Amino acid sequence: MNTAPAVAPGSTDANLRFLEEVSARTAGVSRLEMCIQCGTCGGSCPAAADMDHTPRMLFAMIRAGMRDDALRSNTPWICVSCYHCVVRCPQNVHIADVMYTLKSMAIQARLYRDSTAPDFSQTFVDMVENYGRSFEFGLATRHYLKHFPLRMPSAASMGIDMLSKKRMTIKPKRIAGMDQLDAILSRAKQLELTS
Amino acid sequence: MTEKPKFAMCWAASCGGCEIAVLNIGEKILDVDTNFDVVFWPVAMDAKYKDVEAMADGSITLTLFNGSIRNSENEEIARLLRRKSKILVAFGSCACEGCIPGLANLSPVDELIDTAFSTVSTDPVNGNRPRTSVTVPDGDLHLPELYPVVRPLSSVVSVDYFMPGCPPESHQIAAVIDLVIKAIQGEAELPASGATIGAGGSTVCDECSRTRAVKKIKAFTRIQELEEVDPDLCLLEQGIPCNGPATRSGCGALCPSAGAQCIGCYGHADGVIDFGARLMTAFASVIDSEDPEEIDHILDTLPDPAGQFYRFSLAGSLLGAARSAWEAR
Amino acid sequence: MIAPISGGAGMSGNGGRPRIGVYVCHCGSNIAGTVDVTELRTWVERRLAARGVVVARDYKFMCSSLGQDLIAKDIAEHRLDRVVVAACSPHLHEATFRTACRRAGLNPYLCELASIREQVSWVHTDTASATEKAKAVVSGAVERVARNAPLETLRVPVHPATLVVGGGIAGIQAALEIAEAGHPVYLVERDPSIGGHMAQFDKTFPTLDCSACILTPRMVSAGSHENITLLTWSEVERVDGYVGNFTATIRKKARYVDIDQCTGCGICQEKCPKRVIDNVYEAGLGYRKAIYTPFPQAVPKYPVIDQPNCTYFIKGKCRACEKFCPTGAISFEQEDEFVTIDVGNIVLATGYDLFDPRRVTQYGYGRLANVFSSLEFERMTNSAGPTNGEIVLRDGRTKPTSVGIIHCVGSRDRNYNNYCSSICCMQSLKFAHLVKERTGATVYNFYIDMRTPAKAYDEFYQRVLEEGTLFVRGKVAEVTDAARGPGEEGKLIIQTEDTLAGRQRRIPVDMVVLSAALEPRKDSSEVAKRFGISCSHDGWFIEKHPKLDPVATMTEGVFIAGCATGPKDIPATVAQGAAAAARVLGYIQQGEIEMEPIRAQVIVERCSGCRICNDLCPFNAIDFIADRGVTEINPALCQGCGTCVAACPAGAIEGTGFSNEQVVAQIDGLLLRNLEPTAVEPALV
Amino acid sequence: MSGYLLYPGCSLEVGARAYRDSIRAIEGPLGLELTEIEDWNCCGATEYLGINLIPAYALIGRNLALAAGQANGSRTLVAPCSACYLNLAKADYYMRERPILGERVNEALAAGDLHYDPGSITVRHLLDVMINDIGLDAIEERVTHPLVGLRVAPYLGCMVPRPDYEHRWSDHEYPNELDRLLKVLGAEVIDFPLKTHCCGGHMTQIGPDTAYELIRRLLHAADQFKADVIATVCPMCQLNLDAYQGATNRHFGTSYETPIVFFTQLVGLALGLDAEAAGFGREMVTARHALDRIGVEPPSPEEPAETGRRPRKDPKSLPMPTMPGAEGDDR
Amino acid sequence: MTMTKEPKTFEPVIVGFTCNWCSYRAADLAGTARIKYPPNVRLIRLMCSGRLDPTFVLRAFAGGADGVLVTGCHPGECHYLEQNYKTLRRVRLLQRTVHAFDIEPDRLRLVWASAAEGVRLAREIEDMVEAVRALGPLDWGNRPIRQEAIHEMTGGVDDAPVEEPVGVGGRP
Repeated sequence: MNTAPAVAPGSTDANLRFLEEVSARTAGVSRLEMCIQCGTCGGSCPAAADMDHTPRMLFAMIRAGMRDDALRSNTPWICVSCYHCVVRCPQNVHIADVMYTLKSMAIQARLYRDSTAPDFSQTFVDMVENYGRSFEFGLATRHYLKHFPLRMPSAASMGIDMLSKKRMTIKPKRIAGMDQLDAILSRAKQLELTS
Repeated sequence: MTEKPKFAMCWAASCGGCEIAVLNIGEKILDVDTNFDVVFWPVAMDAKYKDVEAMADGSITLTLFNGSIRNSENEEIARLLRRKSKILVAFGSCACEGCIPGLANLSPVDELIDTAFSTVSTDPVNGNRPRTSVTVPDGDLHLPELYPVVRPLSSVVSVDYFMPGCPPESHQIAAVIDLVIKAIQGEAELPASGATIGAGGSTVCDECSRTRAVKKIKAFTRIQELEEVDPDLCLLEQGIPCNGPATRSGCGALCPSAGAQCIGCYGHADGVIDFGARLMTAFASVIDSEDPEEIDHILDTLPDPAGQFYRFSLAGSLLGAARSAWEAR
Repeated sequence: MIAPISGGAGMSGNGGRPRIGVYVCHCGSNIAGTVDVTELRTWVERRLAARGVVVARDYKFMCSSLGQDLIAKDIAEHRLDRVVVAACSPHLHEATFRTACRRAGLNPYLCELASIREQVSWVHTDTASATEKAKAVVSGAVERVARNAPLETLRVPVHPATLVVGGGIAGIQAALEIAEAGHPVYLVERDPSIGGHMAQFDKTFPTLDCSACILTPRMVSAGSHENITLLTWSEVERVDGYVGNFTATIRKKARYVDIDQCTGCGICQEKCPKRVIDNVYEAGLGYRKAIYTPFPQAVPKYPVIDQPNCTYFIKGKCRACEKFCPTGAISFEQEDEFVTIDVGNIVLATGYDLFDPRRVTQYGYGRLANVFSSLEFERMTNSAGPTNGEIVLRDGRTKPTSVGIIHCVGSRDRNYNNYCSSICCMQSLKFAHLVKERTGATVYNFYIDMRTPAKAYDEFYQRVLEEGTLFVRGKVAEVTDAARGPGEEGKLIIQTEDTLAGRQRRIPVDMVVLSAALEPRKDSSEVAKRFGISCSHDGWFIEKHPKLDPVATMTEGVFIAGCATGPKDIPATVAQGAAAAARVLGYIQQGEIEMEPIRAQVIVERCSGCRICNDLCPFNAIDFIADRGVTEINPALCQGCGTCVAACPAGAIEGTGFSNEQVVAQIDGLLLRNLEPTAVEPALV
Repeated sequence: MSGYLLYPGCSLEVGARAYRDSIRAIEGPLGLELTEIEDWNCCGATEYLGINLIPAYALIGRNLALAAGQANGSRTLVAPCSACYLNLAKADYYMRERPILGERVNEALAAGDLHYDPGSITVRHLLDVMINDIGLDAIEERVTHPLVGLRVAPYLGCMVPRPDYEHRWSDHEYPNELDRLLKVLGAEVIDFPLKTHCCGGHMTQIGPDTAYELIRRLLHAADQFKADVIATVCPMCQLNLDAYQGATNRHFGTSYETPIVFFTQLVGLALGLDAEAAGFGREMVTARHALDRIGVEPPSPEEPAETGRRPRKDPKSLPMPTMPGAEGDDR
Repeated sequence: MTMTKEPKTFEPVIVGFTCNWCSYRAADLAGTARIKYPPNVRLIRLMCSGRLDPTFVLRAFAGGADGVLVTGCHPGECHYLEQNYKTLRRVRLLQRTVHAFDIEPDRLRLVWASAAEGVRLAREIEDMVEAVRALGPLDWGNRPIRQEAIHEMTGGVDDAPVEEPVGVGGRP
């Protein structure tokens, strides 16, 4: 984590710009600027052990305008969306949604380091955009083949077990209104959330 | 015998009710005749404007002027009579504050003309518009010009006394005439110029016999929509928008005692600048809610605030007329 | 008073106009730097002469003695009957200039301030526009002052007795100060004994002296003082009247003990068979009987019967206390009593409630046995408490080997209370010290920020550091008994981010103490309404001025002290008790109280008795006189807000100091309608 | 019959058929009428939000718009899947909290001739409906085969009680709704300390080691309390704890064997359905032993349910803080 | 600016009514904190927003104001306990009434500002000035208003000889 901040240190307004950008691109009112660095989020997080920065540190970095470091962090990808931090945060910061924002920004900026998570999300989204429904079988196989080839055997046996219990199907189900959904999504992709 | 003081009465934009009210004073009308020399009173006798023009300035002792100023003729005669009269009385609600004709001030004059001349109910003449002059074989004919807004008498000439009411109560008229006669004979003092005469100093509630308690209102209701109206209880407390609290006393609370809400024809009380303002604040005060949304719901039950608060006083109010009316020039 | 422009005090010459002097202050460069004061002055001369301005001056510092003399001189030389000073905010110097006018023989209320500093020069930059606005502001003030009426300040006598509500240390302090000065005090306390929260503590920080040892003497002298009437187990039901002349109705709850007979021997408490969890004094950590005095040093010493829990009242038999009482003091027939008292002033010292830590479910209070609230812990450490001062787990015997103390529980948290409870840091440090001292256990303090700003507080923090307490900077995320592995079995695990180490930690301990927030009393808003004062949105009583008048309220004669106004430590609380007493004594000394003559009054002949205004006054100053069918306003109750003035449909209520004429004229002045019609500058409209 | 709109969500189609089947099976007996939204699409789970905001919300928005358009007299949309429940509720809430988001989403929906007015649909979870609309008393009346002797760990996971935009749940950390329902079914409900902790979510896919640890914590705690079965309200939780229990055991060398079932399956059994009708048999970790237990004769009703905590009778012990309404506060 | 002969852009004139205890103090605070806001607003101090007589508002409009800003303590924080609720009701009713006179309700605003909210007040003023600027002039000022009103308004500019005021700058 020694990359220089995205902007010269001290140029406050530039630092703020990153904070503002993250806020603006977060659904709802992020309240990110209200963070008092108390650590409730980092303390609550069930997966904190595997994060390179606790959410709290991440927010400090965002304030400091350390754009690249923040977007390169694996924290948002490890967030399991359990919302413990969200309901406990004494400042009501929309932490989980900020994580989503950081993910999408990291993808745009191609700054994530491990592609497993982004790929999974992307694969999932592809399925949805193709069929309008998620498709576990396709998703699992495609994803595991690419990222956990070694775990394939155990995954496969589990998959077979699932299939036998009719908890997985090998052919996806497509919704009728696919064209409509297409139209909506492609229009949506042209839209930006501005404050 | 010495020359009697001269009396004049004239109507401008008004319904004529005031004239009837004067005649309603009964045999008191004879006192007018005995004590005054009636020089001008279009309703009662034949007289021409030029006769009045011929009189010396200030030669008319008492002029009762009713009606508001709606057109150029109204203004012309108002100025003429002002010049010729010692005491000019704005007689009745129209002259005092515009009255019902004043409600026209909520619409631009063109709309009024359209309504009058080009709706199905009327036969279109001359391209639907009355013109101020038209040439006929034997010369030009003239019509007075219609003004964009109705104005009370006092906005074109200075007025000595105001006598409110639509129309003024006959007993009040009688009293005023008595007073003037006494004053002429030096037996009484006339009130200070600009005063309101022939009315009380408080408001209608003062003369209203209905019982009143602390008011808390959740909704206003039109009287005709009520199952039954309590005959003894204050109408406002029953949710009926009664203008009594803000309306000058003098009528003897005629309407409330007849079971109808006061509509405010006697205008505002002494020291009040805008009648509607007093009613608004009064109604707002008795609304029983502190929640913006609920307040709005309650106010929705007053569908026509301007009509409610300014039925008689619109032309004489601070705003005088709607913006669209003012700008229609 | 309606002051027609030609009326007012001793007006002469100038064509029936008033004779107004206008004084433009430069305030050094504060005003002159932005407003062209010369242009302003000459404009006033030129354009406002017709409005009665006979003198206009500008001067460097109007508030200086020279500036004030200038006004005085003009009042004499130019026979001024009105003065306008265009300077700073009236809240700053209105008094100054009005006094100057009084000295010069002009009624002070004929002097107006036009704020061209706070509202013009300091908030605008462009000289041209600022100067134009200043002209309008002065013009408004000139029109207003022309209609000002000479007013006399109101005076009401002060009843020498004082009502103090709340028998905690703040109330005791206030009561003693006033009583010592030789004036009667009624001290009303809701509980059976005075003493309040302080009586529950063992040690007080940072000096660690014994709470009981310093409090008990005060309680005793309050209980025995000839000038103090103690009304415990009592509550104020209603309050009427106004500053100097309040009447309070007080409910004395039935004690079921005849205090004339009772000697406070305590036999009844020994004999009573009913054991009850004491949720008040023992904070739920200990037991008492159904007939009890909260604690041995209680003042007064008489017990009360806890009616809902008394076997006799429930089952209709028992009467053990009655049987054993040597003086026959028990009387089950007793009923609530009402007493009415007259007082001149009131001090509200109603204290605080402790935040209920159950609300922070992730800390497990109430679910996990060995999680304790701060008040429970105070009782536990108290040598007179349920464990005789021993620090043990909920089983009542095991000493903890490790204790976690959590700060800011329910404070600095928008999910509960947004504010800092200001005592928790010190309290928690005290706890840490006591645990170390008495058990030698490992102690962790979990904090967001350490706030130890008062005298000898930070030194105490240093001391606790030296004692080896481990400080972890992080707001604790959760306390759980769900062990993840052998190391955690049977422990309480405190999970938090150590924000300074930048990693999540799980720290197993035996005992957790929650430093709970201080909250307003549950009923604070009703109490506020009863005494006619206001509460902030979170429920603390609002001071008249948070800095300059911290113990007064907007209601004259009602004062507030201690935690009722916000979280406080003992020194601050005592100081406020004393301060409130000083304010009360000031009033009593004066014998009568001066009040701003800004009041509403009814012009009876115009009042129609419509009763529109009757429900508008929160101070009950408006009375309907049924037999005369008119409404009247009690000038002493009236606080001068003017709501009824604005509401009267007949225009029959006038507001002295802020009459319709004054305000309307000021509006016209601001809009420059007062200039000769020809002179109305077109750009304006 | 009280009618609701139903958003089943993708998992109920396949992965969580047990959930769907049991819901459909108890629907009638409980007097519920769940009308499925026609041609609903995936809610995006926790994935789409991290890719592209507006499309993610538009995706959810389509479902809300369809629901609003589908008039069956009900404006209440029931979602049995936690992620779906949260996404639908969240979209509806944020479209209100941040109007600009609402505008954007509707701009997108317009491309499909759809529109959604935030607030016009009420999104609720099945459990909430069962507790607050049907009511525990009504359910109790219908219990024919009480689950006496079955020790159940009530497990809600994260996304039902949190963030809880509309404050529908008794608590974010320790909600008592599921406990109260299961008690009514006659089961022994353990005070499960991790009842709202995380099952690992999508980490089983993208960071299995992280996920295994979270799964282990839950299984460990359930084991500590000797739970016969964990009752869940969420397909994802069920899948992770059930399908990855083996992997977790392999990863840590543990040997947990706790069946993971949907709470509706237990309701089914209590209402007298046979195991298959209640959707049993699809779980990876068999529930046979658990089922056997209910087969046996029930103990006398007086005997209080053993909650797995040591009773404190010691006279020297200090009283616990009284928990208002902790005991039997059935609304 | 408001009174220069040919204004470049339209500069609205707004009359503001403030409560002595909070909003007026907020204005003072804005001053002491040197927070800048447009000079279009001219403030009048009342003891309480409850003193606001609808007449004042109508008079301001009739007298040439393009907008009227009414400010008071936040609900529940009124120094006279609850009077600001009465203001709320009056203003709501006024907005409806003036609408019938073609005055846009947004020309009459009610804003809560505590004594601590200098910045907030300044921003509210800024916001309203812009809103009213966008609405354009109201232009009631030079419309004939009834004689006695004008008489009362100007206190009757009489023909009595005007005493030439003494004007001295600097030191006396």
